[in-house]
Amino acid sequence: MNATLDKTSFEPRLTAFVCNWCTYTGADLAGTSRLQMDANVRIVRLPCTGRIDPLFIVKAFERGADGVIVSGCHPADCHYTSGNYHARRRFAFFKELIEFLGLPEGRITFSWVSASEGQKWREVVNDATARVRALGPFSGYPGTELPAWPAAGAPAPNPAPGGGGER
Amino acid sequence: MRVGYYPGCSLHGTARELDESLRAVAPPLGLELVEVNDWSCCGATSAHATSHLLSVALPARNLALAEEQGHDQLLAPCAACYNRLASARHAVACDAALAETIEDVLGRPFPSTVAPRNLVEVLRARLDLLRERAVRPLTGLKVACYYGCLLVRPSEVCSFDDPEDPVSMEEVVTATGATPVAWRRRLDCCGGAFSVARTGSVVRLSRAILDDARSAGADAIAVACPMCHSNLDFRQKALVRRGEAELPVLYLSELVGLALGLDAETLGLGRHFVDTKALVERALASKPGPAAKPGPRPSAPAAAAKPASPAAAGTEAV
Amino acid sequence: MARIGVFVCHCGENIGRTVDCARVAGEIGKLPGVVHSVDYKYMCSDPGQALIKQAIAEKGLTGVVVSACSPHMHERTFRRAAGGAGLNPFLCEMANIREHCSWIHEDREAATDKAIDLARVIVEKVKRNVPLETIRIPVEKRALVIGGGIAGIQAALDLADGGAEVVLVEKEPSIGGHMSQLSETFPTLDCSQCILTPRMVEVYQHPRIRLMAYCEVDAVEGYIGNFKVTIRQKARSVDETKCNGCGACQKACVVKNVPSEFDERLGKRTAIYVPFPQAVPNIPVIDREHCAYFKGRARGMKKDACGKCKEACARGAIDFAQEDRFVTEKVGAIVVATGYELYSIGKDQPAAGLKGYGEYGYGTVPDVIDGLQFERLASASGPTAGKLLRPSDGKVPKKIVFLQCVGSRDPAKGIDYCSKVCCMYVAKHTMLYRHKVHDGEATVFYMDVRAAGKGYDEFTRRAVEEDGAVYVRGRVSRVYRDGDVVKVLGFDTLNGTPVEIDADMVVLATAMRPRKGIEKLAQTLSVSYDRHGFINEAHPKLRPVETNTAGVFVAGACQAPRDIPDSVAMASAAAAKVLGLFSNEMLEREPTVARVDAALCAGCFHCERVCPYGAVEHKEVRDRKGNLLKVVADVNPGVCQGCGTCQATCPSKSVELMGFTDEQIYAEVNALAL
Amino acid sequence: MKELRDLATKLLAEGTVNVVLGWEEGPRGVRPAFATDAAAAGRLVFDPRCTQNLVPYLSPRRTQVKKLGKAAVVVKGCDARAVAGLVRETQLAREDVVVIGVRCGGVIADPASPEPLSPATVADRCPGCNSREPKLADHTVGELPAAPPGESRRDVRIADLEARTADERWAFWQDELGRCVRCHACREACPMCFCERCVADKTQPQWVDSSPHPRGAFAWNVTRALHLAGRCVDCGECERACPVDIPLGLLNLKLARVASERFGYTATDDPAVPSPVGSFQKDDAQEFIL
Repeated sequence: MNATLDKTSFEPRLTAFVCNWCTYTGADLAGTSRLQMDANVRIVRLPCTGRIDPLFIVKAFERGADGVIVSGCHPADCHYTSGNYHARRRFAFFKELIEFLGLPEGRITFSWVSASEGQKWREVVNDATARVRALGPFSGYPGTELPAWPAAGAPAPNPAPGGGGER
Repeated sequence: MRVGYYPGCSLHGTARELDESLRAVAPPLGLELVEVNDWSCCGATSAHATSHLLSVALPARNLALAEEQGHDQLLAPCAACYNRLASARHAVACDAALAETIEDVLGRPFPSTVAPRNLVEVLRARLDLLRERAVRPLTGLKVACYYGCLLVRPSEVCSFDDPEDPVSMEEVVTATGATPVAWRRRLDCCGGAFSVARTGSVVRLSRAILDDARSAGADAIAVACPMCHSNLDFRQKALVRRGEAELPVLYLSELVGLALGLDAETLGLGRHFVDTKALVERALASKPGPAAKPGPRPSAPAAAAKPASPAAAGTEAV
Repeated sequence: MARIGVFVCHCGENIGRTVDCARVAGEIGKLPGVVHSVDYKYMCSDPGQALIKQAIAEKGLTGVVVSACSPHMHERTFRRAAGGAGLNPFLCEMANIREHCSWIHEDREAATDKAIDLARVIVEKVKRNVPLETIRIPVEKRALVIGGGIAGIQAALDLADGGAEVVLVEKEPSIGGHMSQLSETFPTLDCSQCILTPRMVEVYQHPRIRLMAYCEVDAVEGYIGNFKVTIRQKARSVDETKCNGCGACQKACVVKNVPSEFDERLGKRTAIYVPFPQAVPNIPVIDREHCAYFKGRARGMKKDACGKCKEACARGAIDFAQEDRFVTEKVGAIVVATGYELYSIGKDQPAAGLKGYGEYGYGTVPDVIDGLQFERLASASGPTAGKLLRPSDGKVPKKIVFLQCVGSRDPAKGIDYCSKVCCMYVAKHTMLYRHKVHDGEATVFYMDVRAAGKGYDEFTRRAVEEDGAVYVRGRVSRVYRDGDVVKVLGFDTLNGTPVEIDADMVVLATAMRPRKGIEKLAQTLSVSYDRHGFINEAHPKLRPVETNTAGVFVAGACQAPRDIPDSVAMASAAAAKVLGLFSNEMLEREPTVARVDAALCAGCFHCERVCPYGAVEHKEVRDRKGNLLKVVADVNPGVCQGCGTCQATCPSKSVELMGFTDEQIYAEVNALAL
Repeated sequence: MKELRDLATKLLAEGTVNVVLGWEEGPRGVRPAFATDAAAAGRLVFDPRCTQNLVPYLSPRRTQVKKLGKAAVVVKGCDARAVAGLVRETQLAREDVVVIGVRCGGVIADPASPEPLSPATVADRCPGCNSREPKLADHTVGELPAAPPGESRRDVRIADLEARTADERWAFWQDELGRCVRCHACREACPMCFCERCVADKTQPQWVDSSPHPRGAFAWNVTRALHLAGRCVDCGECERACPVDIPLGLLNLKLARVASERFGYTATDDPAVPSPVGSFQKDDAQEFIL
């Protein structure tokens, strides 16, 4: 469970798409409570789970993420009243589709973490990391081996603000 | 409409008139009753007092049989049978573990697709036909509709009517041309199966029901349960006080049959302990109603005109 | 070329202990487009902020990344600092390397690696940030209050006293609501009318309140600060400008047997009427359904069937030809205070899923009445002039049975909530009864006695201890008429025995439900409501009088069952919220709102369907000749709250949420590439 | 056939419509017809070869068709769902189109094939079809033919895939989708793909790689299936249009089942029924969310 236990083991990289009001704040609370957790997750902050497009997840895998976490407000708690309900339907379709396509179970974790659930956020992070670590690197994702973008530490040079994607 | 028919033990015994009357009214009401092959006892009052599993498994078996024989609904005219069938179905629907056990016990799948129906429910669903074919409306007859305790309760199991203030029996009685009276004890217990074990209690309870119906001005009580009928009809001699008149107790199907112009014998009205003759004569004296027009059942006017003969209608119906 | 400045904060030891801040600054400094990257002990301190301002000025930064604590903590601080140095504040973002990194990891190397990643993600985002302008919306400093019960009256008065113009809309001919029907109020037993009527008059006379009685809200357009409300003025058939409320018309009216709504059908009124003598405004209304003149008209009679009121009116105020009129009002805020109605006890139910209590005989047994009817019987202004007489034969009831929770807390009947006020008013009823009929016996069937509130429990105790009410814990199975008495069959669950009472009268404490038609009003206002129709508050604890639609507030029993003190408190709270809103000349809003690219939008309007705020409007796209090319979505920035659900739903990504655009997120995901 | 031709002729003659979209005999089986006069109307046909869904021509983006004026369209039961879809998503006003429903006994999978309708040639969606007579129609013509022959293999194929392990499914789909050449014929044939600019053509940012390598192919097919989730009308055109025979219908069908099982929605030709996209129930199943 602990990333520091075995230095030689595979350290997965997980991208987390979280909503600003519940999970991001819950992760803040985990911080203020000094809850130690695996250091494998990188959070991308969004206003609401309603803003999370399955394309984000697809793109994260394309860019070499071994796992993805999606998290937001519990039903009925959405800061925007109903963004998470719409997101839930979208995720249901997406989850069933990728399962049908055979994407290994455990690569994607959906969760509701409220602003008061710092502890739950730690569990989500640690459990997801453990699952993905057990699955190993997601090299089976189509095209991950393609050298279409530079290696880590030197992301796509992107000259102008408001400029295009990679290339 | 084809309906699975589960007579239960009573309708082959003490409640033969319910069976007879129901089979007689079925054709004019467009019902085809198909008795479930190889049906067994529902467990009635005894099973659930001794074994929960048995009390679910016995009705489940009969529902499973009905399912296998291609029915989607099963008419159980006895209120106790209906209640057991519905309760068992409810129990299985609410408890996945029990559902598995039941399938093990039955040795056959129990998908629980067959809906149990009671006498009142089935008759109420045919009100349009009844109104149309009621050649001998029971105008002026005041009827106390007695539901008893098993027909509408518990509400989550028997959801066809309001558990505390039902109306379905009154609707059927109104369709026969008779007038339902307003009275209070229509949902009270008659003493049920304690008829033999604690006769005193039954007498006390049933007498209150009888008194209330009488004081409401009823000419007859309509029932939909063999047990209630037994307590109110067979025990009535013990219930009435000196000088009090007896009150005929009729199955709802018998009232419907009278309105349809069927004769008393076909309807089993001769099997009652409390004499129904006066009541029947009154019914027969009533003029043919507006519904008596040439319809799909040509024998009806004949039955109305010659009530004494074994009417063609009755013969045809059975 | 982007010129990004990165500032890595040590937060004293908070970050520095676990994260090698110098290494973070160094690594990030190597990124293309980053022209300045430093670390500092306390970025939020004055010298820290000065570093940012200085770098913006000296290096001509086009974006700032502060790698420090959570943006929830200091985003505002640093954006203000950036703004102070002349940079658009929305070109400044934070990377959270404290809560999300240094505080939750121990391994210095792993934590530093992660901090670099987090900073890089935000650098890539900021490269694609665009300057945004805070949205400013002018505020119309007038408020609309819907509902003229005690909540609406209180809100209107507080608002008007606070200097705001108020339009108070009431659908009945008079304001006053249910409170005006009550005899006395708990827990003080002061006379309801005595405390209410002065406030009603105050509303009428207030120079800043426009009272619109016998009116209904028909349509609402616009958004916070700028609503346009269409109000239907129902035809009174009486010219308000001429009538002086003398009452001659009512004396002259030939129709005298219309069941009075105000007296809960226990009394009668005329066809031209004011609901009650203290009505405000004191201007009558002709009830066209019962009026002889209008009935004659409806039957097609050429001659006027009646015209007594017109003859009697010295001022010529009667106007049979009056029609509904529509008035438009511009307001900046709306307070919904439409109140409640009682649950229907019988078979006919207003909504699917609700079931009645046919077994309680309401409607068939005349001496079975509901709580509001009891109030009218006990009221000095009521049909019996305050004498407690039962409806069937006018006798004084010697024995009254009160049933609590009729409808409430009974999921089988479709209402699972507690109506909150019944325990208290039943206790009050038993006391009023004993005060009027000294030898009367009051029996109460209850499930629990819920008397939480100042002086409330003492009040119910008083009913029992001083006024001798008998409380029986249990439910009643049947109520029916038996000769002269009303038979009550129940069960005492503490004794475990059946109870049978021969009562003279039975009072049912029925559940409170929101007013009929509230769903339609809520849809008009685009506020959400629960499955019972009660208006949803924005947050059950922290935003109790706001709704999910900015600028629309809620007060009183239309939000949940409320008693008078609660309703008044909510109304004052709503008024305070509105006055707070009105204290600004312009509303400032975060510019994180969605924008539609009309050229790309195909007009499928999925965005409209998912928008929680109704911010998506239809816009026509025309060519130069004015031919309609297509109808596309358009986001009203005043209404949009920036959740971005529209963008994720839009199949062609023709709508962009500013501040969280696809390009920004794409860049963030990309920056995490191995 | 005569009924159809007479109706089309009448609609054109009365001026009710300017063009009737139907099918006519072509050099290689039937082909879409845009009948603007009586002669063309007299050539219209309907038989089991009329597999193609004509509703995509009603998309407001098809300006050439739009220029012809007000249209009537001949639809099978399945095609009528596409009309409903366009109406539901405000691409088409109901009153702007005259819908001529044809009663259908199934169509053949490959309309260019000379084989008659048989269990071997029937389109996979036809057996067991329960919308052989469109409800969303202004006119309905023809007698209801016998039910489509044969049995659908779709359910079996989905069950077969679901029975496999995730790895096996992954391998299967990587193989199938790996053939994708990104021609986007599936999109062009689809009545519900009516965007002004497909997200796959978006370049800033480029969510879906444009090249036909496995990464772009996977992203595209995931996106296509998701964008049709709860919207697909099951007309089978995408799969028929695919030049490399990817079983796209299986993906659509799988998600249609999800829509039905989770959200109680089945594709219908009633435009008033809201699609599961843009609506929600507070108690939607969420067993997959921790």
